[in-house]
Amino acid sequence: MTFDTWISEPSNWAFSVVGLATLLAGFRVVTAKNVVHAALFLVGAMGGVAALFLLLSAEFVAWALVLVYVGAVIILLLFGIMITRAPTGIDETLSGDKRALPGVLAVALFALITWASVEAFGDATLATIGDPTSTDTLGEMLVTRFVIPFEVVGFVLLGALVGGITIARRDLTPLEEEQRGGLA
Amino acid sequence: MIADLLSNFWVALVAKLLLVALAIPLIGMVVGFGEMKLSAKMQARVGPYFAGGRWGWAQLLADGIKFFQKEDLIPRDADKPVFKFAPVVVMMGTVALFVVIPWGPGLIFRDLSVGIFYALAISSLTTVGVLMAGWSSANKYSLIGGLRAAGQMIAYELPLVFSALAVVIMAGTMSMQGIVEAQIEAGYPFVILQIVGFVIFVIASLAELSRIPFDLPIAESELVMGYLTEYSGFRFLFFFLAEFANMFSMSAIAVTLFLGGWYLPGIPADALEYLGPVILVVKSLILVFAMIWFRWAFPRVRQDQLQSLAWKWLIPISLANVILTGVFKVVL
Amino acid sequence: MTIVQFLILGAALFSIGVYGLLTRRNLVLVLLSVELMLAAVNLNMVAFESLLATTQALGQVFTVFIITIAAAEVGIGLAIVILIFRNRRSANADDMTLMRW
Amino acid sequence: MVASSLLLAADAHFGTEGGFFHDTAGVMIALPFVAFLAILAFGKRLPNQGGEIAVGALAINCIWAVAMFVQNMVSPVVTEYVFEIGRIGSGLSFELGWVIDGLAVMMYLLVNVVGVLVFTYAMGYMHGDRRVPWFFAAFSLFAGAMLVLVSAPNLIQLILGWEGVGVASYFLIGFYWEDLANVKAGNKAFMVNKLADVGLLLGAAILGVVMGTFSFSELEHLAAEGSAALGGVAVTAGLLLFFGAMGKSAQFPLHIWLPDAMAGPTPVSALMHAATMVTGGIYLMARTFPLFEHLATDARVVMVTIGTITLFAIGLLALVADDIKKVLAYSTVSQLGYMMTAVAAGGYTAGVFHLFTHAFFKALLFLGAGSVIHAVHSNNMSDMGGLKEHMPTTYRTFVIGSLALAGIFPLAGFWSKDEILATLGHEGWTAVMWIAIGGAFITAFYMARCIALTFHGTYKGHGHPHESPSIMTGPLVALAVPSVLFGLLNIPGVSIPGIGSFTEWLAVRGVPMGDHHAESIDFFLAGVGLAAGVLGLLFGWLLYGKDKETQQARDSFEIPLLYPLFRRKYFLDDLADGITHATMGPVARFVNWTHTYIIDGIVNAVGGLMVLLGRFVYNGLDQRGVDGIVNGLSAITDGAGGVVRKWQTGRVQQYAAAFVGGAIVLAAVFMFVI
Repeated sequence: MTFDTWISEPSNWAFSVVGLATLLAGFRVVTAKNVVHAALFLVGAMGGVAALFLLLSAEFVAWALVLVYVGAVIILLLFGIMITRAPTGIDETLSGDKRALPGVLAVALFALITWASVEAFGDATLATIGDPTSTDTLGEMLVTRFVIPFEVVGFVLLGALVGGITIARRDLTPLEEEQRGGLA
Repeated sequence: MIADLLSNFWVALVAKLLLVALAIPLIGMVVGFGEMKLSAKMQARVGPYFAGGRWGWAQLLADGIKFFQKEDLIPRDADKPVFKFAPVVVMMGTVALFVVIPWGPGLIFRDLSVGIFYALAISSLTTVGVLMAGWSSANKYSLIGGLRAAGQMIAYELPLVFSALAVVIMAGTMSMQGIVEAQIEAGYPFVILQIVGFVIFVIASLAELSRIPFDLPIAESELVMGYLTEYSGFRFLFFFLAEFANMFSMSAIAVTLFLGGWYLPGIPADALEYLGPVILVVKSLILVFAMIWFRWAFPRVRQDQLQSLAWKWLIPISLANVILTGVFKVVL
Repeated sequence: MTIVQFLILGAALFSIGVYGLLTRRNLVLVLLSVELMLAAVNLNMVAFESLLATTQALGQVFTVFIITIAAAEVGIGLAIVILIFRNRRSANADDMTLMRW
Repeated sequence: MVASSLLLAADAHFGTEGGFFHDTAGVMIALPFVAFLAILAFGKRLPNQGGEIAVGALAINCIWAVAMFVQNMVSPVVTEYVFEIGRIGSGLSFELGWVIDGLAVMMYLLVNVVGVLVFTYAMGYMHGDRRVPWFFAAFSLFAGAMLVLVSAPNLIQLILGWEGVGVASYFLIGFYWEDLANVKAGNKAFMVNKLADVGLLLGAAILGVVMGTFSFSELEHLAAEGSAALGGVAVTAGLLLFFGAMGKSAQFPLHIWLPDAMAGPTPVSALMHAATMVTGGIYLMARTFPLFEHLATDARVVMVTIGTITLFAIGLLALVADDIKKVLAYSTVSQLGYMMTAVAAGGYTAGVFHLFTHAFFKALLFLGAGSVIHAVHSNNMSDMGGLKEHMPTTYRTFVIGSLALAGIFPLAGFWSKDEILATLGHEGWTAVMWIAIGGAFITAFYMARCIALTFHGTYKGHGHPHESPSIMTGPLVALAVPSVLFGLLNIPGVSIPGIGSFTEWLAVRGVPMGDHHAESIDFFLAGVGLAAGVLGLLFGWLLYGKDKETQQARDSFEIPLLYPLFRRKYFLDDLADGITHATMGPVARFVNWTHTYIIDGIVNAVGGLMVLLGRFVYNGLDQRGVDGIVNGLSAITDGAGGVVRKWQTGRVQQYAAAFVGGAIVLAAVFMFVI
């Protein structure tokens, strides 16, 4: 497939724009010199990924990504960042000074995966773009074929919930415990 | 003629953009004006009186113009890009919410198959904006306000989702139009069986909107103006409008989920084409009125009360409601 | 659209995440990088599903699982970061060398 | 469902249809567990911190125990109630349930009656202590596990109860876990028991796999029929089971945990290490008696030898202990040796009868000791003395217990010990019999010493001791009665009309136990045994009756003059303790113990030689040889670690980088090379 035919497809324009934006946002996530900016760029990157999901007509997952990431994860991270006293302005110590090796590793990884993908799939085109996958199908899969993983994930979440509370909880001083009256 | 024009993608796009650009300030102003007058009434005051002649109807418009001509102040230590972008993000969340509100049969910007899910997902964007605003102002009141907003939002997101989930179970679809149609088909608005869910939804949306009694993020008496402290001029106006527009859109979603949306029994189907939006707006405004009413009826809660209400009461109750609804659905 | 364009985008996003994981000193930012990597994996999952066109939405099911696990991971990770910060007044990965010889 | 195995009991001369109490004995077994949960749930809120629940549960249990015991006297029944839990293949099934026969019913009575008395006592003893609810919860758990053990119709349930008892004892020994020594004692008890459990598990596995059944009644029948298949594995399996019993019943050399296990609260010692828990091993031997009687006869020599060493050598240690509970602990080990020797020598009735009587008077002694400790707040006899005036009830009951233990006519111990001696004589173990008589002498000796040091002379502790409250003295008096009377239940040749005798009760088993029952009292043996006891008491009284200021004064003045071996032994005991508790391996420990006893038992000179041998083993083999190897290995490891640890920078991201790099290389290899 030549580039001309590729770019003549409107969905590929959208892909190019959104993909580039996502990459840019992702790159800024790992290079931004302000923690909050990095987190906000992650919002952008996640939004980009969600848009790509929409392109792939995976509507439910796209909005699930937005709901979970924008609605919860990022808020939580920003919360954490602000609790750990994020200053406004530039902080040069956010990244380590040894960046050569990670850079080489990242490029090598990218080259490897790209090479493998091209080798394996060539220009195989995606089959179904159009009707969004119905949420019914997804839900039915979750409670039939994948019901065990589904339950396991539920337990993992519960464990994470309890574990998170336990870890982050500040131990009360004896005085405070007394004030709470025994069980606390 | 117009239909032909609208069938063109670009024309339709421009028309829709224009519509949104007009509708949101308009709705914001209606709600804002309502808040002014109603608050005045409830406190036995007069409220705006002169602007525009009768009832001071142009007061908010005048306010808006005043905001536009004010100097746009940005604190020296503020994180400028984030500071500037925050109102936009808030406004984005507000606008995006209007996409899935069904105004009438077939009258909807985009009837997503995951409509309500989309609405819940996108409404959290507002909180990111608030958090951005709070942090970037480089002001401790703002930061505390932003953090409070985030904590509040995380706590009340779950009851909101759960109570909507119960409706989704009842309707068997997440499409907003589908939910309205399910209520028409059932012959009763879901509020009858989902009264618990409705109450929780309203409480949780009050918290999401930071309205009294859950207005801790701005709490004038504690935090000056919370995350809005450092904003002025048209940026402040953005927040202001977004708040009022959000009040309306959350009410509209609540109406769609629980009160039958644009439908009213006894009105012929073809009349609904035109009366649908009116019915929806009237129903929503009733809810908006209730929200304004609450503002003068309840005192502000404390932070710990706010959190324990969500985690110890609303979430368990709404979970139980979901389970009950599921059982109900399966049994019938 | 071809599958390869999504795979390459995913690879790029994943590599960026790896780069961040290895260079960032602030623990919260390390967590962010991990999220980026997970998102890249999700993208691949959904793209493969489109390629295979299964009627069972397999890729999306896995994406849902990954999102869930990621949420759990962030919760725990953030709790640990806050705990570390509270105890050591620092959220830098370089300072966490207690487990060293 | 209940599968009452009628067939198994058909050839016995007893009924097979249980009454109400037999049908519902499962309630009795379950009740302590219910109490355990109830105490954990509500114990804190009750006025007695859960003690009332524990006592109540066991008091209700006593109804069953006594009813079944009486029924066993009047119209004996042998039956079992089993519920199948699971099955391997078609043959090997796992069942839970309960056994009704003479032995089991006797144990139910013992556990519940002694238990309820000790529990009642504990309500007084533990009053105001730390974690009282947990104490009673664990105590109930222990009683329940013991009931599971003794009610077991098969080896699997026995192991269940066995381990339950072990766990509960671990909880209770380490009850005061704030003190490291107590924790260590708990660990030691657990470890030693676990070591022994290996034997029990292997033995059970061999029997189960070879014979296709775990059921005691089936194994019993097979043994009585002289099954060839069972005969092939009998000695191995029997010895393995015996090894398990050695651990639980504290037989030499696995007795080491028991003296240390006195770290728990005294009621625990009374119930666990005197009356019930340690009897588990004896019970196992009695339960599987037909196996040893008919098939594993070769194993009995080993068992008798170990029992004899235990009864004599460990008894000697009680002579020099200062801790009153240690004296009683060593005495317990020694008495367990008697029981084991008796059962191993073929005296099923004799051994179990001694178990029965010993449970009462040893519980009495421990509770008495607890009462004293409660009063003077010290375990050491050097802090006591002259308590006779202050604690009259404790004194009287303690003396009764001591006399019973010393085998003075007509108290319980006299009859049971005499029975053992008679059995040993009849079965041809003459030498062992004489050692046992020597043991009786020692028993009397140290009990006399114990009484003299504790209750006579002048008080050397602090404060003013007072008699314990009646909730504690009550059980003492209640235990004194059986200590005096229960020996009369089994006078050789005498069967009380309408009641029968202990021998008859105990003979209620699925197959007849072929042990010998004397038709009349052997007056010569009884006389010798009694004389040994009286002489021991006299000797002890002469040595210790006179008051001395401190224990040290007695040992440095009185003992060396009259009996220099003791002082020597005392020194070696410390040495043994010190070295044993250090890093010495089992070999060194064996050598050490060996020479401790040879010196004590035979000659000073041989002892000296043994010291040299021990030192050689310690310095030559262990320190230079074994330790050399160990040190060499550790030096190598250390050196390697010094090099490798440089890689461990503690920086997670360096590890991650290495990981990513490795993954890339691996992936590349897979893609390009393979």
